[in-house]
Amino acid sequence: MSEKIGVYVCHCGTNIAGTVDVKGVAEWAAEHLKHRGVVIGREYKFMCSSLGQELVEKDIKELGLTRVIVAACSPHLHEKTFRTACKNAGLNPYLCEMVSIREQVSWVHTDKVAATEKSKAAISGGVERVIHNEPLEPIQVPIHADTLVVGGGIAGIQAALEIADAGYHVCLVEREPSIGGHMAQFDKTFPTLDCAACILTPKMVEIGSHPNITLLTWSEVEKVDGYVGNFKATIRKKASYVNTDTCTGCGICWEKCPKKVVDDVYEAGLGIRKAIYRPFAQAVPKYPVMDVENCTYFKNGKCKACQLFCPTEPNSINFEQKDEILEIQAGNIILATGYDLFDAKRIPQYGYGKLPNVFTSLEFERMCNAAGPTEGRVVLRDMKTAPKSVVIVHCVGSRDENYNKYCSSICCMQSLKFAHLVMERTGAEVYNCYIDIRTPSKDYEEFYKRVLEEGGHFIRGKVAEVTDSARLPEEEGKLIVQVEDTLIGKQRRIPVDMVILSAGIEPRHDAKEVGKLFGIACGASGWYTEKHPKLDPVATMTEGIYIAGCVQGPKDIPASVAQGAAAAARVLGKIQQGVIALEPIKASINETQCSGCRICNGLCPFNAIAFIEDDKVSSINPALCQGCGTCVAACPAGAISGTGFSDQQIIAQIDGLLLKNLEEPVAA
Amino acid sequence: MKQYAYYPGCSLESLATSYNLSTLEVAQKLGVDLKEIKDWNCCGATAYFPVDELLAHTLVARNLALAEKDGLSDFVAPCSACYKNAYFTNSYLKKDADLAEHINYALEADGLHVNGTMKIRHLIEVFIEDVGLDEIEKKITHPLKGLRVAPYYGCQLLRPRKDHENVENPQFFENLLSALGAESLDYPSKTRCCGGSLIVTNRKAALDMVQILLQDAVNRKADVIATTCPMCNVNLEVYQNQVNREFGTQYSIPVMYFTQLMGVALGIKPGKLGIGKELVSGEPVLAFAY
Amino acid sequence: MDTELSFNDEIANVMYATHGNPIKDCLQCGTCSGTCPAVEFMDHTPRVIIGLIRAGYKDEVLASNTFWSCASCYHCSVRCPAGIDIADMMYALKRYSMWKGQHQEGLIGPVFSESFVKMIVNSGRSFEPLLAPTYIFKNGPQGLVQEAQTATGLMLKGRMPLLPKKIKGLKKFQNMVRRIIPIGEPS
Amino acid sequence: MNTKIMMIDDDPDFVAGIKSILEKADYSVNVAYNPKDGFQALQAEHYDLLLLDIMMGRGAEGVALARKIRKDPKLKEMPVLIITGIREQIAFLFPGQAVHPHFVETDELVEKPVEPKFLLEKVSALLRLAEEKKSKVQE
Repeated sequence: MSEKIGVYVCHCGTNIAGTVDVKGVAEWAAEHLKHRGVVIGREYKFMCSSLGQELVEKDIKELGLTRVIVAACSPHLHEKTFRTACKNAGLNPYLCEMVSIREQVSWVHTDKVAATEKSKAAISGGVERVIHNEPLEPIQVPIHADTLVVGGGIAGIQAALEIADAGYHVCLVEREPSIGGHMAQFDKTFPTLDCAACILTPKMVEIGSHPNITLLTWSEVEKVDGYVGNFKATIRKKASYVNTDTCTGCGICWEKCPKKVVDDVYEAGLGIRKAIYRPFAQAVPKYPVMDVENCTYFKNGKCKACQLFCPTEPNSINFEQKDEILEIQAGNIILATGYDLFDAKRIPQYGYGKLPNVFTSLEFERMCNAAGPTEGRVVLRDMKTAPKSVVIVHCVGSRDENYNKYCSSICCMQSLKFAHLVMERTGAEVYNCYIDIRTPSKDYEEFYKRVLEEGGHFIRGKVAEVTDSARLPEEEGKLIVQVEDTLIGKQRRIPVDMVILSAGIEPRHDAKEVGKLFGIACGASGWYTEKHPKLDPVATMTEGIYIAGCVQGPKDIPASVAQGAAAAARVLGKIQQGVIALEPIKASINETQCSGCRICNGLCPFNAIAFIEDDKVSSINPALCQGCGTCVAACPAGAISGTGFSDQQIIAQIDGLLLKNLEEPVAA
Repeated sequence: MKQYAYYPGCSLESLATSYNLSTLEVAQKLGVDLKEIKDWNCCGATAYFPVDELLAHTLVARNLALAEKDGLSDFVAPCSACYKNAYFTNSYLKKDADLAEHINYALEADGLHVNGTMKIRHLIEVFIEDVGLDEIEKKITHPLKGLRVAPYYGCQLLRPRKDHENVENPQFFENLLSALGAESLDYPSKTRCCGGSLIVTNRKAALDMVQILLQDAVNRKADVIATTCPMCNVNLEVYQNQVNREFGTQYSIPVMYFTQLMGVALGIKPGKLGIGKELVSGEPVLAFAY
Repeated sequence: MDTELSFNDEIANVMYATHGNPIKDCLQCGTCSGTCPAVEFMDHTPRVIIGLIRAGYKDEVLASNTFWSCASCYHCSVRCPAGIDIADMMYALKRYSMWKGQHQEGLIGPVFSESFVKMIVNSGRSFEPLLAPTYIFKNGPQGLVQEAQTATGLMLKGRMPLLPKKIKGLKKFQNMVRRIIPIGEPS
Repeated sequence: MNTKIMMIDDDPDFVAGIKSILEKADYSVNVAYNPKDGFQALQAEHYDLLLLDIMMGRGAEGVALARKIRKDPKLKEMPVLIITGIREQIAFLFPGQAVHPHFVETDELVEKPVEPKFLLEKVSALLRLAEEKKSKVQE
């Protein structure tokens, strides 16, 4: 045996040492794996500390170690640390392996003796494996300096501006006719009650006029190829039937358009727009789009009022316009596609859609907005009567096994804001029916206090149902909210004029498909999975793809903005590096063994495998391959092997785990 | 013609005879062959479970076993409580092998065996899903034009199943009534419990629950409340005078089985449908059809 | 396995077969109580009963009329945001209290359950006319008058048979019951 | 000698009493409070004797469990002693009639409450019987 292997066993404080006899394990390895090349077995309190790393470096230099095993936490956390230490000491970093005896041993077992034995087996497996490791060199790829930001809500806007201001080009793609997202629909923002439009529109204007930003609204990403540093995105720019080179956004076209359409998107169904429309006054860009499904001309072949009255020369309305397909290059991508509002109709007992004066939170937001359908007046569905009493129902569709299990995190504060606005604008009695009031951010609790002081009523209880079935004279013509006031233990039937359902937020209906497009995954609740929930919240498991805002989970405006900026910082960091080193853990195909069956092509989650027609074999693009091993396992011919995960390595590791290596080998 | 295993349940032999009569008449008219299960036993309603749930399941399983023996695939109950019991015992038999084994050990003493292979149906489902509203509409000779009906689903027809079409706001009963030519009302308490299982044990609570249902029907100017369950029907109809006594009200609103309304619309003689056996006369309803 | 058993665990054991112990997931949100059509007639709301179980107030729970007032309409069960089958829990409590022979004075529920099941075991069928006397017995003369009026009305309409039905294979039926509840002489 | 006894009974008070009696007599006792946990425990470890309650969980589940044990090749030789309060619990169904061992294929059936001395006699008798049976098989 020519290798010299060092084995280092970490206490991790009591994390490991509390369950595993660390010293015993280190000694065992030095003694019983000596014949396999182990020349030293050490234990140390915290291997990841500088002193722990120095221990490894020193041994490499002094003992001439050729392989290193660190038995500690998971490689996910510290593989990089120890590989760097090896590199510093002149050893190829890929000759170092970690063995997880914390996540896979001490944290999951209570029996000390058995846990110690399991640690030994794991280390034995690691030793057998590392013997077969080969020195590898990371692949260097240049990074394209452009960034693609998908989604033009507040998170995407913030991210795009940060990057553009730093001097790099950004392409911002938005599905709707204007950027602004949900925030553009709100009137006031909690807890400071500043006007949403007043703080948002300057940013929107900046996006529209920024020399480093290409804004593609009314557009969707259809395909993404490539890999970190070198993405290529195919974008469909939907036909708006408006020539933006000549259009001045004067508004005559939608004034003259005879077709009225209920605006389900921006006005949440409360307001009317035309078939050619700009969603709201401050929209960026200012150009209108044509809603083909409702346009009289597209339906009947007659009308063209918009074109007739368009004052520009040449005429800006072009009924012949076609969708455009654009291809853009980007080094990094930020996904900020936001959320959908929970559909309150899914809880029939709350009466939304059936009882007219039950409103959703988004409807109420629009009603409060000075530019909205009621010009900021809080009124009943008849659009004139002000309510004298209002119940705000919390947790609609949230914290509920029947709908979404999670807390939507924004609804408490949103409901408190509603309570304030109702009292301010109508003087009505307001009841908040809640399970728990959650105000865990700066100045939020103070706002709760303020609403209490203003006379808002708070009932701790989840609303059971809202009906119009009156039992008492004072209930006639009212909505009756049935709820147990759990703090005083009373059943209450509260007759009110208006009910506002504080609906929760959900992942976009198409989040899963969109995630697939970009090669990222959704968690159990449907939000995109971040690389690490605490320490890497805006990166994803796919290099070069970042997430910001509500795509990652429910959050309010400050948190979305912070994430947008964080994602931008991560991207800027990457751009500044100029090149990126990719892990050399890759799969490769032995062409002579490949039968050309193409099974692997569709399986690759990173689209890294292509079929070469000329040679009738498949081939793996090493820059795209993430080394996941799916194709290796699937190949019926055994033609694919993964560096760092060869069959030989894995079989050796299994033998090691089974302690088949403990016998002295028979001398040849 | 498809044959169904028909489980009338105890109430249909006494308090709810008119439900049985109208069911058989309407089924015949619509070509639904209901074959009564031989020597069936009481399914236990809601009173077994407090004593021994294993016994409760066994008693239900006996009926299922009798139906299986006839080689039929669908078990039809007109009573919502019977239906719910059969539905759940049947699904537990499939899910819980130990339970199925033990119940079969008991059934063996009666020369029976249960597999849990029956499809459990409520009578209204058979009419709506198997016969179909179009087919029913075609056979209507006396549409119930202008008759304002409060469709009362009750509880156990819908619950505790969660997979059922919209447990909180179902529409199938309304659709059936529309097919009969009647006007189905938006009846706010249509899935609220009538207190059927409390009428003996907690009369005051049950009457209170009935009163709410009656008041809601009166508020909506209903001519009749239509029911899908003998328990609900008896509660709403037989105890109306006790409600009046208790609350000082003067309710006199007919309560009829959906099968009776169907029968009238299909032109079956009222007497054959058991109309006339009510304590609150159903006579006014007939005026709409004739 | 061998530690002190909490009241919560005891109840969980009575209902383990169907649902495990979801009582622990209760948020105390009150949806069940707000939904319950019989809540006005309960001395504790369903939510409070769950709270009492979790806090180990066995005597209070057993002395409560809550589960005997449950109409088994399952409205709470389908609405519970924690996925607790509350109606089923009420059955478990009824069972628990029947087996312990411990319940509030004067309740009809336990007596009714007894006589109902007894009747079925003895005849295979339930017979409504026989059920009424239980009620009258518990409610005194006033109940008798009301009941008699109703009963006469029903009798005249042919909805009140005088004789209870029995199933034909009663003997075998009872043997079947004895294989579940091992009481009585073997066949 | 460390004889291991398993007890499956849902009544914690009763369990505590019986357990202390048996432990004083030097038996080692494990407890499960529902049939599901009980059956799992019986499969995980060897026990010399089972004390089994009838009314548990959904109903008379002890009967079902006893039958299951008798069918299990590993457990069928284990002596089972039923201790039940079923008559108190639901005897109204068949008033005056005895709990009949015919319906529960076990070695012995006693009704609650149990005299400590009587219990210990029964337990040791059953253990002795099982021992004799075993040695007979070996011969």
